[in-house]
Amino acid sequence: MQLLYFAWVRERIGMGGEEVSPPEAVETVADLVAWLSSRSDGHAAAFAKPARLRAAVDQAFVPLDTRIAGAREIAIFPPVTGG
Amino acid sequence: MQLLYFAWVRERIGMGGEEVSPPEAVETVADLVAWLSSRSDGHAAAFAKPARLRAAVDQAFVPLDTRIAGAREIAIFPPVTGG
Amino acid sequence: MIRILVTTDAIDIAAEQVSLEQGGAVATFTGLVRADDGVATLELEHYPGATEAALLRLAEQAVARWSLSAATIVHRVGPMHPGERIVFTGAASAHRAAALEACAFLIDRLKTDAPFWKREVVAGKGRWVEARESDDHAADRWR
Amino acid sequence: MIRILVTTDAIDIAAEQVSLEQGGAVATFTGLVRADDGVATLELEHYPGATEAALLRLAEQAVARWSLSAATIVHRVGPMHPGERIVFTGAASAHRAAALEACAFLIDRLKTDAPFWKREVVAGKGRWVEARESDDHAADRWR
Repeated sequence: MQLLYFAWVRERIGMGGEEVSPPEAVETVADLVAWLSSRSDGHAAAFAKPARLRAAVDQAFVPLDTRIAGAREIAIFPPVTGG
Repeated sequence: MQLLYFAWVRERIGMGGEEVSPPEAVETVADLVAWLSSRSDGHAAAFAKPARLRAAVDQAFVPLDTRIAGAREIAIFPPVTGG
Repeated sequence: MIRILVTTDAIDIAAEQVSLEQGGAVATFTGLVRADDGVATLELEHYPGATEAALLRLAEQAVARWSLSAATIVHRVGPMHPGERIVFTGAASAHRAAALEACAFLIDRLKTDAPFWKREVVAGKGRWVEARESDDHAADRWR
Repeated sequence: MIRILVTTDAIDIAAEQVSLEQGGAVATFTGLVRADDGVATLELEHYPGATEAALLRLAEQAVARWSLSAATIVHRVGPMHPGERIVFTGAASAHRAAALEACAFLIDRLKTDAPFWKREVVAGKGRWVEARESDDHAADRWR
């Protein structure tokens, strides 16, 4: 699945996105975030406080306990600050 | 005192205003309207339904029972419809 | 900054907007002449002097109540046609809620507190527009 | 008519206003970059595709809820400077209450429902703007 990162999540990880294939045990967005944290120091820094993260699955905002089976694009980012 | 008429009050009376000197018994705007009604058929038509009239004394909106002693300019008109 | 204008000219929205752009948030309202029931011409009569004073009082109240950085009221008078701008109100503030509320206040209260009268010309015949009770209710919510 | 635009160009208020002038009442909101705390540059990042979809959904909700004749949302992205326009929302309707409410709805909900992120540059150092709880409350009143 395609991952996208925005704002300080993107900055800390050091890239705008990546293609990943998480194991079956990774069932929700929260699971995904925990699993990604071990990939690099940047991932660990970006995902240290999951309460500060928001996510979109296939471009729709979702809570972090949303299941990710079948998702093609998952975006992880801080709370939005537009307008 | 100077009287001013607007909208259909002006049209029915046939003029935009006039200078009058009402007798002392004319104490309020309502008294003034009643006293003016006898001046012409146009005045009578304009002032036939006092509930449909509004007034300003020296350019401030006031209820019709407002006393007019000392007023320099009194305007009589329908409810406003701007905006 | 308060700006009050009663004019027979067309209302220049772009210029009014730019003059309001002080602070972080600008809210505006524009009323257009509608072509309801075949209205061909709308004529706006007003009470010169008293009109400007009433509009200034409204703008001053809004500036004080919402700590605005700018407030503008422009009202056209004389004859105009469907689609033309009849009124513009604008409020600028540091934050959006103040600008939005103040802009609504200005147009709601203008409807009941400023001496303007509308006359519609339909099929060559003029008729004075009746005041609406709903306008009194809209104005009352700010009291 | 719904118009959604996410752009790196300056926002042309006069053109947006004219395209909204359908029906009797037009309400608009414009957000400007503030120079709070010495901000020299504001950078707006967004989620291409998802942003436009989110704004379109908001505009469609507003049109349905208030029977609007037109709704517009324009949001600038990329680097910009104090005083420049960052966002514009507009609503047009037959009556003013609908236009005013819908315009407030659009900007309140845009703040929480559209994927934009602000980064301020102060004295050469960048910092991401924190989301505000007050924005969540403002958005909640429309739910």
